Formats: sequence, C-alpha cells, structure tokens
Amino acid sequence: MPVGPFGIDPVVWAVLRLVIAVVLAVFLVLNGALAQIFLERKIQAVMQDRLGPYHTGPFGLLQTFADAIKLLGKEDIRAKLTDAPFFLAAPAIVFSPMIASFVVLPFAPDVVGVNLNVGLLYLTTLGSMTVLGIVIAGWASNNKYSLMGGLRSAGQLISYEVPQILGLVTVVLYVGSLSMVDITNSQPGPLVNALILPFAFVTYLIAALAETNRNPFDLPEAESELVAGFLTEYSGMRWGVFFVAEYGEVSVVSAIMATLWFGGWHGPGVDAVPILGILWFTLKTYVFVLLFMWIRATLPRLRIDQLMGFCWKVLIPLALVNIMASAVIILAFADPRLPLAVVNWLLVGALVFGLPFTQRRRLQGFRKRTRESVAMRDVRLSP
Amino acid sequence: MTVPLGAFIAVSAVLFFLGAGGVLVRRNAVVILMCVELMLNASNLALVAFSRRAGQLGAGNPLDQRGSVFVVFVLVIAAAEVAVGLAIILAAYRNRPTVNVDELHEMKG
Amino acid sequence: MIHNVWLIPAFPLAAFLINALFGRRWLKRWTGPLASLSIAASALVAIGVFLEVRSGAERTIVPLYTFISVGAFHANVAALVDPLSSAMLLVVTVISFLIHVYAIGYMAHDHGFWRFFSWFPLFVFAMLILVLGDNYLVMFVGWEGVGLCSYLLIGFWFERPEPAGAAKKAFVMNRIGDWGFMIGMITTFLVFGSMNFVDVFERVAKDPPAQGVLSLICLAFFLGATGKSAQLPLYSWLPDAMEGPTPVSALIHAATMVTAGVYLVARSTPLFAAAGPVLAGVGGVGALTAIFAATIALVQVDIKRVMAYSTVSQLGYMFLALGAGAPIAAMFHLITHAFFKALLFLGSGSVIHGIGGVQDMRRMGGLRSKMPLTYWTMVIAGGALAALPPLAGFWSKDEILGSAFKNGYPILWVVGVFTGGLTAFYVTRAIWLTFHGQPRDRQLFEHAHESPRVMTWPLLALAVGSALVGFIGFPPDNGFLHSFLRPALEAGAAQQAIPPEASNWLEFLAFAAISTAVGVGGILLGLSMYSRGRPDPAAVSRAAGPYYDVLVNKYYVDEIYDRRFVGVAKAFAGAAWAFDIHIIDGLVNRLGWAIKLAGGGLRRAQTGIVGNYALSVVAGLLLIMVVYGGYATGWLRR
Amino acid sequence: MFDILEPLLFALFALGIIGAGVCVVVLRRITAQALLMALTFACMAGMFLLLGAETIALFQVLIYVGAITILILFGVMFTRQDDRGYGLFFQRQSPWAAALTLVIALPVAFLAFSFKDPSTPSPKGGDLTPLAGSLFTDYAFPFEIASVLLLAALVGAIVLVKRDEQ
Repeated sequence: MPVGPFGIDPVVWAVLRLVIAVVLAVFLVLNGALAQIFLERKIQAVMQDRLGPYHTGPFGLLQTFADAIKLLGKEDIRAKLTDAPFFLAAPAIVFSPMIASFVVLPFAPDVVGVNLNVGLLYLTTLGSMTVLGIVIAGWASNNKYSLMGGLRSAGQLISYEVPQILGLVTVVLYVGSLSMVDITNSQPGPLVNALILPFAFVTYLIAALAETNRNPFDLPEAESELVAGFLTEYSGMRWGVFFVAEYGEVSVVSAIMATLWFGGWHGPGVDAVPILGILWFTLKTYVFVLLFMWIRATLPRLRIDQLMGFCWKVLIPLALVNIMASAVIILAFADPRLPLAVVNWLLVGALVFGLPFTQRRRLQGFRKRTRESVAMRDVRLSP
Repeated sequence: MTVPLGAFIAVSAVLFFLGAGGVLVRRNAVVILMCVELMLNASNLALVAFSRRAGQLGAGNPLDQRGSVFVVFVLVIAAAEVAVGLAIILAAYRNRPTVNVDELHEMKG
Repeated sequence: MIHNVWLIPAFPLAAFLINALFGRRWLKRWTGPLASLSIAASALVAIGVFLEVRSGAERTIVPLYTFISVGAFHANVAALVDPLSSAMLLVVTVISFLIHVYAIGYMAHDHGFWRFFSWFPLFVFAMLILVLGDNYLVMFVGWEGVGLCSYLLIGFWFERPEPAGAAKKAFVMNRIGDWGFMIGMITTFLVFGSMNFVDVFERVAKDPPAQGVLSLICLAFFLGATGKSAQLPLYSWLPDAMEGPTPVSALIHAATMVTAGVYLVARSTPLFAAAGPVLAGVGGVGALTAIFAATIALVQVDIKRVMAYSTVSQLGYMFLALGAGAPIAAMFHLITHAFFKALLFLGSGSVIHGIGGVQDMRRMGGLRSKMPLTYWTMVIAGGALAALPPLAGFWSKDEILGSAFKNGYPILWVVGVFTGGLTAFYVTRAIWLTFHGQPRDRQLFEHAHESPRVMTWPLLALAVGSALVGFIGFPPDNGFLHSFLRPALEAGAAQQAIPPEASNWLEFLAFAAISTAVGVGGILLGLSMYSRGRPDPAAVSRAAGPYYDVLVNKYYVDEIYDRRFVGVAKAFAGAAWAFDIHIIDGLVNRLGWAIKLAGGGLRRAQTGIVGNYALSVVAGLLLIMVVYGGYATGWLRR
Repeated sequence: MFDILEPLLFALFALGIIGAGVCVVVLRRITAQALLMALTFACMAGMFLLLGAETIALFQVLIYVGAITILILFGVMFTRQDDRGYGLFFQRQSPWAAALTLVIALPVAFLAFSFKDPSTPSPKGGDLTPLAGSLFTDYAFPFEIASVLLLAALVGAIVLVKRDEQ
C-alpha cells in the first residue's frame, strides 16, 4: 500500500492536509486579522509618537479581542432605504473569495489545500471578485458617499488588476508554471525570484496595495473625502466582516508575494523538519503585512486622478516593457537569470529615480512641508 | 454516471433563446447588453461541451481543445463588445437622457 | 562592369527622383548640376561597358528581375549588352551629358528649372531602358517612357498655347506609331511564343514563319518606327516639337529619341532581312522622307524648323540605309548625325539665347562678329551635315549611298545624292542668313552676345566630335565601327555576310567624288544666292510661284491631316458622345430613378427601432431553420 | 457515492443558469438583473468545471464576473433608468417577439438532446496545457488579431465617452 509523508495512508493524508490548510486559513484570517489590527495600532502609534492600546491585557494585547466582541455584540442596523438583499449579500461576496484563496497557498511541503495547476489564475480570479462585493455594497447602501466609494474602488481595482496580473505573468513566464507549489519548488536556494525579477515584484507590490485599498490607495474609504466610502452605512459585525476581509486580503497578497518572490516555505531547516515551512511561510507573509503597515503610516493618500494616471501612464507601460523583455530573454538565453535580473533592476531604477524626476516640483513642496513639520516637532519636544 | 452531452447543449440552447427573447422584448439598452452576454455565454457552453466531450473526434489528439480556444476568443469579443456598447450608450445618453433603444430612432427612413 | 550595367539607367533615375521630390523646395538651382553629374556617372559606366564589349565580350544578357510571368508568358527585365546596344549606350549617355551641361546655362533664367531637370534625366532613363531591353516588352516600356518625356518637355512652357498643342500633337502621332509597335509585339509573341530578341531571332533563322505573317510584324514595327522617328506619314509632329526648349530639341528630337525607330529596325534586322519586300519599302519610305523634308527645309525661315526638317530628312537617310540592307551604315550615320545635329541645334539655341529668344532668321544676320565661337562650331556642324570631307557626315552618308548603290538600289542612290545637294544648300542658307550679311534687325543685333561658357564648352566638345567621329568608320567598309558592329548585325546583314573586302578605294573615291561634288554645288549655289543675290532668292521664289507656296506651306500636309483625319475623328467622337449621353447615361439615369422610387417605398420599413431589426433577424433565423429542416427531413426535396 | 454528485451539481447549475437567466429577462430592477447575470456567469463557470475545463471556468469568472458585470453596473449607475410608455406602433413588438422566440426555441432545445456522447471516453484532466498549446500554436494569429481588437475597443470606448473640452 502506498505511503504518504510521515508514513500516513495517502487518502487520510489528503483529507488531513485539507483540514490543516483550512484550519491554517481560518487561523491566519481571523486571529491573523486580530493580530494584524493589534500590530497596526501599535506600529501606527510608535510611528506617531503615541503609545497605542496598552490598557487591556499585557501591552493591550486583548484590546482587539475586546473590540471583536464589541462588534459581535452590536445591534445589526440596516438603514431603511437600503437595498436589502444586496446590502446583506455584499459582505459575504467580499469575504468568501478571500477565504477561498487560501486553498491553493502552499504553507509547507505538502501542506496545501489543493495543488491546482492553475493556482495563480485562481487567485487572480478570486481577487477580481472582491470588486463586485464592494460595488454592490456601495450601491445597496443607497447613499451617495457609498456609491462614490463603490465606483471609485471599482475603477481603482479594475485598473490595478492589470499591473497586478502583469507582475504575476512575468514570474509565470520565468518559472513556467501557474501552480503555486511548482513556483515555490522552483526557488529552493537563497537565489529567490525577488533578486531575479525585482521589477515584477515592485509592480505587484504597488498593485496589491491598490487592490487591498491600503494607503496610499485607500480612496474608496477616504474618511476625509467620503465619510467611509462603501462602508459608511455598515455597522456591527457586517462592518467587521468587511474589516476582516480587508486584512485577510492583505495577508493573501502578502502570502502570494512571499510565495512567488521569496521562496514560500523554503528556509533553513525545512528539509529536515518540513513542518518548519509553516513558520517560514508565516514569517515571510508577515514581513509584507508589516511593510503594508509601514507604508500606511508613511505615505500620504493620492488624488484619484494621480492614482489612475500612475497606473495607466507609468505602471502598466513599464510592466509591459518588462514582460516583452523577459519573454525575449527567456526565449533567447539558455540561462536567462542574469539578463533578466539586469533588465528588471534597470526598470526598478527607472521607476525609483525616474518617477521623482517627473514629479520634481510636487516633491519639492512635499519635502519642504516635511522639513517644516519635523522642525516644529523638534521645537515642541525641546524642553 | 456522467451527464450526457445533450443535457449541456439543451441548457445552452435554452439560455441562448432566453437571451434572444430578452434582446427582442426589452427596451433598456443596458438590459439588452446583458441579454447579449447571456447569448454569448450560451454559445460558450456549447463550445466547451463539444470540445470536451466530442473534441477528440475531430483532430487526432485526444485533448483537442479547439472549442475552448474559441471560447477564449468569445470572451475577448464579449469584453470589447461590452466596453464599446456601454460607451455608445453613455454617449447617446448624453445627447438625450434615455436608455430606451426604441426612443432613439432618428435613423428611421 | 557588364554586370553592373543596371547602374547606367539607375543614375538618371535616381537624379529624377531626387530632383522631382526635393527640387522645388530645397535643391532649386542645384538640380541642374546634380542631373548632369548623374548622367556623367552613367556615361563613365557606359564607357566601361563599351570597352569590355570591345575587348570581346559578346551578347551578354544581364537579368534584373522578373517583370511579368503569366502562364506561358515570361518577360524578364533584363539588359541585353551587345555591340549594338553598347555603342548606342555610349552615344546616348555622352551626348546627353553634354546637352545637360548646356541646358544648365540655357535654362538658367527659367522658373521651371527644377522641373526641367527632373524630366530631362527621366528621359535619359527611359531612353537607356529602351536601348538596354533584351525583349520587345521592356523596349516598349522605354519606348513609351521617351514618348511621355518628349510630351512633357515639348509642352514644357505649357503656359503658351503653341507648346501645349505641339505636345498633344506629338503624343497623338506617337500613339499611332505605338499602336503599330504593340501590334508587332503581340503578333511576335503569338508567332514565336516569346518576346526575347535572342529567341525570336533564333526562331527566324531556324524555321521562319509564313512570309505574310513576317511582313505583317515588320510592317507593324516599321509603323512604330515611323511614328517615333518622324518618317512619312507620321513626321509632322517633329517640326512642331520645336516649340520646346532648344536642349530638348537637341537631345530628344535630334540626337536620341527620334533615332529610336532606327534602333528598333536595326535591332530587328534579322526579322526585316527575312521579310525582303518590307525592307525595300523601308528604304523607299526613307528616301521619300529624306527628299520630301529636305525640300521643305529649303524655304523655312525659323532656324529651328530648318534643323527639324533636316533631322527628318537625315533620319530618312538612315532608313534608306536600313532598307538598302546596310544597318551598319545606318548606325554609323545615326552616331555621326547625333553629334552634328545636336551641335547644330545647340548652336542655333545659343544664337536664340544670345538674341533673346528670336528664332526667325529674317531678323538675324551678321551675328558672326558677335558670337564667333557659336559661328565656327555651327560651320563645322554645317559642313558635317553637308557631308564635306573629312567631317563626320561625309563618311557615314557616303557609306550609305555607296552601299545603297552596291546593294542594287540605284534609285535610292540618286535620291540620296540629290537630297545631299539640297541639304548642302539649305544648311548654307541657314548659316548665311544667321551669321553673315548685314544685321537686319538693328536693336536685336545690338543686344546680341556670346553665350556663357557652360553653353559654349559643350559646343566645342560636340564640334570636335562632329569633326572626328567619322573616323570610327575609316577606312570605309571595314573601319573600326564595322568590325565592332558586325557580330551584332551579322545575322541580318545578309548582303554584308560576304567577308568585307579590303575597302575598294577606287569605287569609294568615285562615290565620294560624285556626292561631294553635288554637295559643294549646293553650297556654292547657296552662297551665290544669298551673298551676291544672283540668282536673287526673291526672284527665284517669285519664279517658282505655286511650287514655292506649296513648300512654304509644307505641302499642306497638316491641313490635309486636319481635313481628312482630324475631321473624321471629331465626327466619330461626336457620335460617341451622343451615344454616351443619350443611351448609356440615359440607362443609368432611368435605373437610378427606378431605384429611387423603390427606395422611397422601402423607406417605410426602416423604422429606426433596433428591436424591429433584431426581430427581423430572428425571423430570418426561423426561415433558415425551416428550410434546412425541410431539406434535412426531406419533405422539401422534390 | 460520488457518481451521483455530478448530475446533482449539473442540476444545480442548470437551475441557477436558467432561473437567473429568466430573472434577467423578466425582472424590472436593473441592479438585480445585473447581479443575477453575474450569478448566471458563476453557474456557467460551474458547468465548465463539470466539463473539466477549469481554465475556461476561471477565465469565465475573471472576465464576466470580475469585469463585465462591473462595467454593466457602471452603465447602470451612470444612466437614469425609467420605463416610459410606448409612443409608436412599432415599439410594441414584445408579444410577437416572445412568440417567435418560443417557436424557435422549443424545437432546438428538443433537438439538443439528440446529441450523443462519443463512444470513446471523454478526456479527463486539466485543459490548461492543450488549451495553451492550441492557442499559441495553431491559433497564434487569431490571438494577435484578438489583442488588436481589444486595443481598438479600448481606444474607441475612451474616444466615445470622452467629453470634448470646449
């Protein structure tokens, strides 16, 4: 009789594996969301010279749990003129694809829900379904701010899906497979894809920021402009579901980045103790979660026209160039790694140094303001 | 037991004519667009069904995917069609605020 | 070198393109030098080719690309390089170069300068194609090309009505000739299944077709030749062509294009030789044209027209030679004539340029002192034309006459000799009226001036040529030219097939003496008439009375053409017009009216409501299904 | 016990497709129609999965649910939907149209069952590789043409909707 890993019967192992994956997913999503909220608060606080939550539990660890309980306990309010079925369906439509995306994430060797040979396409598809939920939420709320938020986010998400997919395609070109597992296996060593295809990574990172409505692309929920966007009319656990879904999205894209560009569960000691992979995977994922938080605390929000302009005029053209070059190189060279790296790094340079050059004047104003504020803070802090 | 090919085709036929009826009956341009999408989907179903179930009858290889290839093209056409169609609707709506196609009959002889 | 022969037409073509595209805005005055340089370049290549051919390379076909390939019909654009074409190349390029240089000066003050120098190289290009083509089709392309350029350049000053009219006339008459050419070409293909000279001539040599067919082909080609080379009956466009700028007259209507007919017949010698009677006819037409045009030239007062008629008559000489079965002599005369006639034209052009555009000899006179250089070169050219030894014309014309006599055409010989006398007379008259005697138009005379260097140097070059080029045919009957051309024209030159005897000096001297005597006689008569006035020209003309009028009016040929042909053509055109308006347009209008009616009815069906259209589509679908189902189930099948 | 699963799913999807399709045609609430259309598309994706064409299914969801539905919702939200009364005679074609469609639909739907499965077993396994294979070898040129078409549609849509400045 065939024997799977750890000497377990394969069928049992398949079921077990699925269970493990789902459990991990739920853990990552729910507790992960709580943990992320806590982390976010703390990090924001640190970055803004505050303390953040510290009262509930040690270091305020329990604060988020308290919030969750509060949300669960709240009354489920629905405004009268909202479009009932859609209003109620929207959170689910946003939440379910997110949770479904965890099925194909490889947490560790053989710890993956399904090794889908079109895994990446699957992830992209689910990502695109979120838009629907948001638009519905915006419409069903029957509130012009919500509608604006919904439309904005629809436009934003549809636009940024393009560079996102383009970024993925480069990796797929290089690895030659859509399956997350294959992609992970393709980068065992320290030479991860991020070193070979950094530009694809940057593209995807920026697009992912937009896809998850994070700063600096959080226009759909821009408090200062339209109360809370499509979330305006929501409250209680429905709002909580949106919230969790957003954090879940963040962890999904982080996991994708970790898998595609940073070797997924690969890491020291994995070969000896495969289960260690989960640790590495989670670590890598959370590095990006933290990166998101950092960005959120750092960057100001874009204007809608800047947002679209950046996507269509800067990101997509560069990404297309990258894809063309990569395809040619992969066809041309037996070992395309070096030329690919060269091209990608060049493009990264173009993006990092060229963009400020085009935006010089705006940046000058920005730097000036920052300097002033810093100076003022020093003034404030000086005894 | 597997579902017979005929069933798929029947579903696609029904959906197709639902869409056709919608195109004929409804006046709202957006709805008509939706119905056209339904018709395209029906054709997709038929294509995929044939290519998966009867595909290997055609060319030699057992995994002949001709139909699916055409589904991909249909997707492209559908996307283009919706984009242009909606653009036309909006442009017309700017000139006269209605989406009822039968009220836009300037072109009548 | 031979395999780069394509360079020869390539240079002028490039010059044409550059000048035509950029001449107006940017190049302006530089178009002239550019064109001249391009021609010089191709002249150099041509010299190279010539030398290579001379050193023994014979009849190479340089394929360029496949032009047409339809079923059994293949026409390659290929260059046939043999002594004949290489000699022709040399003449064409060299003369063209000199005339281009001359034209820079002549056209200097013309606002169409760039236009002129984009069409001039184009003409050279077409002419070279004509010369180089290895089959009748390519030759025809060049043939039409030179026709077009001649049209464009005759009508160069299209603001004035005369040039426009002359251009149209030239074009129409050439079309008649081209029609003949086409008939000949097509018949050739039908008969021989090919248009390549080589194949056709081989076929003729092996199994010649029926005499009638052959004569038909030759007649057709000869019609084309008469059109292009201004022979009877299609000559009358050439004198009018003098409306164009003088360099054009010199290059196109004296040196190169008009000799295309001669070249065609010479090229087709095997054909013509096989069709004996036609060949005789060619000779006859040539002789007739020669004397006919010469008589007209006697009384013309427009210097350029005198030259034009003399050109016609000289071309007549060439055809005479061809007819007399002496193609080499014809080519020889072609070459020499190219030099001295170009020189005559350029000289008269220089005169016209010098006195501000006047062409009427009655207002000239005494210009020798004003423009000596022009005068002397003109004198040399005139001597050559009058066949005074040892100038170029003497050798060639003498050889023509001699071979005519030897080949048994004494009549042609007599006509030729007599025409020679006339030629000598009118050339003397022209030069005398222009340069000697008292200036008849004072203020013209005052303003007369010698032309600039850029014009006079070509004159000198051509003068040297006219003086010396005759010696390529020396010693008579087996000079360099003969040994050079013989392999090319051997096939046809049946009469010359006999190995050339060491030239028979005695009979040569006899012929030379006779023709020279006649020529000198003509010159002396002219001198006495116009310098001493005895017999006084006026008295002569009065005495001649009606004959004189006939000559002055060019035998009323134009009028006859007008009444006989143009009138008929106009009547026919009118009838066609009426038919077109009333029957064809009528039908179209009725049809349109009916359709309008039907449309007015069907208009109602256009409700403008998309839904209805969609419904009709679906109804159509139902119809299709019913019909198809009917056939499938069989109850529709009967 | 798995072999009952497939017909069951098929029935489910078929029900979803046809039911939602009917609603799209007959309902009067345009957003509901749009959403139900999305449902139809989703069920269609399920059908594709049943047929073992998972790539096509994913494309279906990605493009139809993710993009086309959104676009149509845009159209809905940018235009005012109001059902005016009929003014002209020709505008009243619904009854005939419905009848005609029915007349055509019934025999076709009936005939559809006459398609029999081939004796050879239908190919199992993914359709990714063969699809990509035939798409990028035999159909490479149509593929390029399709891309050009998309570009043209993109530009055309922008030009149509763009407001001229003056």
